[in-house]
Amino acid sequence: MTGQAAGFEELRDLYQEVILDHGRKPRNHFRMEVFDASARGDNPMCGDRVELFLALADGHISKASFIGRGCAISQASASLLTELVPGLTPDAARAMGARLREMAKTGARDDSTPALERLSALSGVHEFPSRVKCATLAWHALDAALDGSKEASSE
Amino acid sequence: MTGQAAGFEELRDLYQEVILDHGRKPRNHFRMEVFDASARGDNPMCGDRVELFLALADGHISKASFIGRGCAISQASASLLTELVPGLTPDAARAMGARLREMAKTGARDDSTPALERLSALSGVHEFPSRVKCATLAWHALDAALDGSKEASSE
Amino acid sequence: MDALPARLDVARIREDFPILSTQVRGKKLVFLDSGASAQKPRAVIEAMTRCMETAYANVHRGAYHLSEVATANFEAAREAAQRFLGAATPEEIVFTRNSTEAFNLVAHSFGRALLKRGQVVLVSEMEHHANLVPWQMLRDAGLGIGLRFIRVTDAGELDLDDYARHLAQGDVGLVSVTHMSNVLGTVTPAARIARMAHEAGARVMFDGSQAAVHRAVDVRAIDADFYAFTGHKLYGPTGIGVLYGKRELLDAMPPFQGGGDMIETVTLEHSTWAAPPARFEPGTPAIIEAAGLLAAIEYVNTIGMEAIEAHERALVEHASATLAQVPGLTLLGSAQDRGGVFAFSLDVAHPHDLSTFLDRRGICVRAGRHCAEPLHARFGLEGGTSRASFGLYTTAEEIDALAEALVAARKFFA
Amino acid sequence: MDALPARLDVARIREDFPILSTQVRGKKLVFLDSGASAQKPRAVIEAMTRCMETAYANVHRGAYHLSEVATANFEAAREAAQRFLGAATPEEIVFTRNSTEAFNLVAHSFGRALLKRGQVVLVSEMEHHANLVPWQMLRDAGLGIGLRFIRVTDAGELDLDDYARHLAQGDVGLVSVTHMSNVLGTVTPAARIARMAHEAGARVMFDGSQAAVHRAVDVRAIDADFYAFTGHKLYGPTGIGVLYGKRELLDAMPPFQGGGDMIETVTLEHSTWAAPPARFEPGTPAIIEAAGLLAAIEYVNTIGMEAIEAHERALVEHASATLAQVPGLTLLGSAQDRGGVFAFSLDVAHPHDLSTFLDRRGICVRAGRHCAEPLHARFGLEGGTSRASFGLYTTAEEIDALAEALVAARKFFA
Ligand SMILES: Cc1ncc(COP(=O)(O)O)c(C=O)c1O
Ligand SMILES: Cc1ncc(COP(=O)(O)O)c(C=O)c1O
Repeated sequence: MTGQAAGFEELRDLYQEVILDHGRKPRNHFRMEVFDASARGDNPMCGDRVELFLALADGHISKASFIGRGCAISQASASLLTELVPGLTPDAARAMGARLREMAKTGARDDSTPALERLSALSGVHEFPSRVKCATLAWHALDAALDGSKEASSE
Repeated sequence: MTGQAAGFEELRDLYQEVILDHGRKPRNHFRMEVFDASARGDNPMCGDRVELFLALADGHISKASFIGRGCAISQASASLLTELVPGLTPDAARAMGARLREMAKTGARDDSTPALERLSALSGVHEFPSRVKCATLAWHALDAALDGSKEASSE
Repeated sequence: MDALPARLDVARIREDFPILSTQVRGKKLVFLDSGASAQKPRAVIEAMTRCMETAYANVHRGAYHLSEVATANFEAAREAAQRFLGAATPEEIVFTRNSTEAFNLVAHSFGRALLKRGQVVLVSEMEHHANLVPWQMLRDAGLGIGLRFIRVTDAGELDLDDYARHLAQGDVGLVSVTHMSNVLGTVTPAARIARMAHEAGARVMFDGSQAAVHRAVDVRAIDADFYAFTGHKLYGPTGIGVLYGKRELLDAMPPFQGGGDMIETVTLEHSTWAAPPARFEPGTPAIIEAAGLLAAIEYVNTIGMEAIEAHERALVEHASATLAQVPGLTLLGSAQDRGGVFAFSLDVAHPHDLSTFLDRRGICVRAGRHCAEPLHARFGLEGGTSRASFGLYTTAEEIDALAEALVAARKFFA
Repeated sequence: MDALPARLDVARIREDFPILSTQVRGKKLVFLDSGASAQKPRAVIEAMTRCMETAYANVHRGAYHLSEVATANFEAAREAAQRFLGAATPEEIVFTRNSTEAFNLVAHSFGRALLKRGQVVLVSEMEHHANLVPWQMLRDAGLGIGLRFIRVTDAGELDLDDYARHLAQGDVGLVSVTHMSNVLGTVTPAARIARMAHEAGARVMFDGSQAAVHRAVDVRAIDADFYAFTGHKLYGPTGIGVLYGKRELLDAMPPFQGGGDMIETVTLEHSTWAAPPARFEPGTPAIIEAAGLLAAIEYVNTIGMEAIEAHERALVEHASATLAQVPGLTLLGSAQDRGGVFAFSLDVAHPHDLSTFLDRRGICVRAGRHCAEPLHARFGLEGGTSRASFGLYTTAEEIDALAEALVAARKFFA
């Protein structure tokens, strides 16, 4: 079973425990009744979907939730998003999305803040080109919601 | 000049003197004023064209003429046709066309009659697949004229 | 390999496919995505190389030897396709880019010119998008042509009663259905479908993209009006597909695209069309690809479609039994007559995650909706499925490797 | 070879093309039909082989490594085409089957959706059928779109005064003209043509099938709205062509053909379209051909388009001088700015007979009307012409061999 173990180890870079955990039990997974911004992200290739809801107060994101379907990566990424963006200004939230996209592309972790450290769990996708979109889908939806448009596509 | 001479010799199988002669000075090359059957043959690939006119009397072809443009082979073949089919019944003329098509395909001469012997000058095309249509164009037009249709295509 | 018939020497066949002996990240390649596109045997690669190194020129255009040779080779590919499908004459074979283009060609040319206002096109719920979207576009072209759908049963078979009901409405001009589903593996009763269509006065087209790879096809025995397949799934190159059409239909159809080589005469103002198949092949055709397709057809002919089919039947039996043992796995479709395509869901893992997991073991399967979104919706699987599909080089061991890996994936993701 | 600039080592380049060292009926091959289709360098053949032997899978569809690699290679070809044409983004590059399909795509998609009733398409008298017949079909589609023709001067140049007069009528929606004639060799002033079109509110498309092979092209410098070329003339494989379209135009255009990979979502009833270029590339694309095209672009880039152009200018000069000495020969066209394509008539021999004669000496030239019947009619040459056309591997000696053979042919046929 060395082969298998090896396979598992390699895959742990991508499927870190935090990812599997958020993938299995996504946080803030509900349709918000009253919200200030919302957008849907679709990845037509694999059918992944994330619908994101944001409540805003005093120029900050006060609450975030999502519904959707898809792979562990896309759902975990959305789940993490809903935990990490409350308290941020729209610009700061966007900047966090930009950091995530860069990690997903380069694989470089960013441990400079606790939030980015948690997000760095997603950096493992950079080895899997076809999965990068899964990790970034929710963050595209975030941009779209903040821009006031209704749809985002990770394509 | 051995190379050139060799080239010339090989080509003499295709361009026999009778072909070159008929090609240069096509016989019966005029538009008939009064005719009983006529059809046009076109080879769209190279632009060759033969328009054939037939006069019929007592169930025989009494006269044949053509106008057209094209390569030496197509014009010589049409010219030979106008000399060979007068006096034949439509069926015999068709049969002659069928023999020509076979020669053009197989390269086998047929010296069983003086008429077929003359036609055998065209058997050389069989080595040049793209030229077979040139040799048979007028004969397709003959079939079309006898069938009463207006156009023939060698394709 | 006990499940396989002796007459197909798969080990030897695998040696014909250079890519099958390569490794993926240090693992043996287990390629189970032949339904998306098959790998190429050396014979195909060499035929394309030979074409470019010794016999290349544009076809149908030159009076010189090299062009004559190129033209003869190109037309030899057409004749091979003719015999492969059992068509009456080579003129009934139109080369397209792929299957997709064949449907677009028929939708534009037959659909716009020969279907009448008020008539409908009938497709099934299990069609690949290639056999759906062109008909949607035809419907939306404002010509008054409709589009309806034959139901698929829970087992994944064509609902023939529903089909009969549609035909009974008397407005069906064309039936276009798959000969083998690329998701369910279902092989449809083509001859019967054609007979029913013809009795109702409709024409019938088959999507043979999958079927032609797995079964011997005889378009005249089926009495198909149109039949399409695609070179790259038949171990041939990309860039070439085949549309069979009955001569009298092709003759009656206007061209789809315009350009060189499809015309008889051209003036600035007007053009007249060449006879089929040239009418439907504008511009420089897929010359190098035709050489590859010819080699591919010769390759499967040499092995024999019966042997290929028998091998596949054995694989299907083996896979059905083996996958049934994987806990948490649900197979999509359970048709009586099926080919080597298995779509499935695993309870604890999303298809995309599963693909990534399997890939790390060198196992290639597809994840997604396999260009058959409506079918996935029909089965409530909007999120997609995983799909393993077989080629003539697939072994029982590879299926075993997949099953083992699925069990491991369950441990990993659960 | 004194007429050729030192920087292009033609002897070495010829070694890259396996077919150039083959013989035709015992004679050295003198291939002067590159304008119809060019020969392939080893780099292209090997890239296609490598694709099939090591990196083949369907693209855009698989989440596994092999498919990721295949997809990356495919998209690398798009980026190479983008840089080759000077396009702003790879999304502006649509892969087609050939140039012909590019015109059909624009005629169907842009023509039907974005041209308005009463508008006309303006082409010239020297167009290849690929840039004529699709517009005739659009005109005849009953949408009220017209078609007019820019005159060609006796020298074989675009009559810019006539062009201006057409534009002044205010109804031109699209100008579609060649960037280099495949018969006359004429290179047209693309930037000026585009500027004039834009000033008149029209869009402009260029047929770069010949030009892109012989000159460095920069679609942004020209300010082309659409630009098309075809892989097989650029030393690449058949089965792949390139359509450049400005992003905002492609974005506004509906799809031409429907199928897999060009959609965003599909239900039985409706589909929504993917963004360009996917919107215009339904079904499995030319994966192996893209590998070949990438290699072809890299090949010409390595040699350098400037060096290629300089070599060609030298050949053109040499051919003009040499052919002028052949008694009884008439050249078609005498444009100031011209590329390496020479159509001609010989007084005593029909082009078809001449082809056969030359072929026996290993010399390949084309005979006929070169898919430009209206142009031949314009010059009163309905019977066609002979055409010699050059590639980057063509030598002055080959042109000399042609000239000698023409003199001999005159003796033979006279
Ligand atoms: C000027 C020109 N336009 C268009 C074409 C058509 O190219 P293709 O046959 O590859 O579509 C050609 C070549 O045949 C050409 O020379
Ligand atoms: C059943 C079926 N139809 C049509 C297609 C389309 O084939 P292509 O992409 O070669 O046009 C496919 C494969 O993708 C298929 O499996």
